[in-house]
Amino acid sequence: MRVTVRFFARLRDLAGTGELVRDVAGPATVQTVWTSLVSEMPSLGEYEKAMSVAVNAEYARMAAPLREGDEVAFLPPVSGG
Amino acid sequence: MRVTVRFFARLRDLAGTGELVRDVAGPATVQTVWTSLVSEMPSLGEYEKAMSVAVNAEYARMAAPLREGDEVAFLPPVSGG
Amino acid sequence: MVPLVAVGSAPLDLAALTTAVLTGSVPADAAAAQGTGDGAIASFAGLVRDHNLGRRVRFLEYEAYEPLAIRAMERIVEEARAAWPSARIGLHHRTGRLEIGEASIIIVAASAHRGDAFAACRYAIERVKQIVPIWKREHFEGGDVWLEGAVADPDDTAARQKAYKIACA
Amino acid sequence: MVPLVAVGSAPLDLAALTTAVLTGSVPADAAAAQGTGDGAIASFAGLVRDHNLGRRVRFLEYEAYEPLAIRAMERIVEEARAAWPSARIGLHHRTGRLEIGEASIIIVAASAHRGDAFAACRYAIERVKQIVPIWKREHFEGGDVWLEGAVADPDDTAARQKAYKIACA
Repeated sequence: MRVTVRFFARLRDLAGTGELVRDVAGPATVQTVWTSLVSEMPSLGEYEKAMSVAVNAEYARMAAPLREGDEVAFLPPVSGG
Repeated sequence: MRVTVRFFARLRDLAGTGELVRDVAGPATVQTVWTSLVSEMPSLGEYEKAMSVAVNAEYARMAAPLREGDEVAFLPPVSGG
Repeated sequence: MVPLVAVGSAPLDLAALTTAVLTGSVPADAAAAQGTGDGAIASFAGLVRDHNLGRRVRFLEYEAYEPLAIRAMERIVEEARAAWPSARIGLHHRTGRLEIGEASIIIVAASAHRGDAFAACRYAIERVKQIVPIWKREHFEGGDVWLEGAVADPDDTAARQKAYKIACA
Repeated sequence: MVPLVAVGSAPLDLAALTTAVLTGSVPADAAAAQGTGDGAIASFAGLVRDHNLGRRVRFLEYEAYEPLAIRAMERIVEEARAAWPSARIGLHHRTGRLEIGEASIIIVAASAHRGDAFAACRYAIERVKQIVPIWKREHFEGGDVWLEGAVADPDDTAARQKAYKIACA
């Protein structure tokens, strides 16, 4: 299945893009996608312990299952205000 | 000596005026003036225990001495804000 | 220039007071204190409510002993500066007849960080209610009454401590 | 109408947000909630400072995951309403390039009494820094860096309690 991946802030810089599309074999979770991305771009790995994720613009857990067409976002620690 | 007396808020209503002039024999304190005013207008007396006073627009004590031309103000509990 | 402390019958202007606090109200200050180190502004406005103690309020009337009110407010500015050296505050109080929804007081506190700005702002309104010689007469449906709160005593350290604790809690 | 929650690149307008909070941002609300029971407004503005951690800041750049940021801010509005039922808040966050002295966030809290208004306002800024997906990139003299604060987790009850304690202290 095909999912859209979004990166923000420094994760976007590390990935070199704010958005990309990946085909993953189902059943897949956020973790599946993340693991695949880190093997592709190892520098992302430093965020694994200090990151939030969202699916379709709702906060989610790494174990959240994904469906065709989902948007998965990887978020560094926030610094708004 | 001559002093100006000022009343505010409900004390002004009770006194029927916001300002009056009194001649008092020196040496006089704020207390001297107040005692004389209460004997003249007994309804003011209820404020003796819950009142602030000022001399020449500075907070003062009842024992503060007065001089010719001073402005003495009697202030009910405040309710600004 | 808009002064940092004012008492008068004109409607209050939060934006103007904010600018005064950020830039310094005295022209000579403006060059030195551009306010560019300020990361936080906390503001407060007190509004006339349409009811109080079960009464339907028609309007309020505020009376001030103006020269002493200005001095008391300047004292509050100094107390806040002593307690939160990085914070600067301004406060304006309105007098005369105020309709429902109008602002009777505005306070602005600017500081490098939000904790000090909130604390200085909160401290200022608590102290206004303790020591500034201003009174409100409530005109409600069926009558009117002078409201009375605290016996003003700027030297009452217990009252001052109470305001400080509320601000820092 | 000005919405109670917004994220965007336009300069922030505290007066407009205050009106929205007082009158209700939805036209249908306006008749029911004229805001005439409100006796207090507490506001907060975060400003871009000219220095940070010893660096001379040139400007900031804010980036948001907008749909999630809006949802997180709406969540904060609901959390504040649950904690202080008499209080209503609005918050706007700016994105894009911000110069020194410009406001990155404004928050307005209205309530019958000042205690709830101050608490709801303070709570909101603490929660923004915990859970709203917005990031600032600091452009300083000599480089730039993404600032990172809290790992956003709206279900982290310890973080929420911390914000509540700071607000109510």
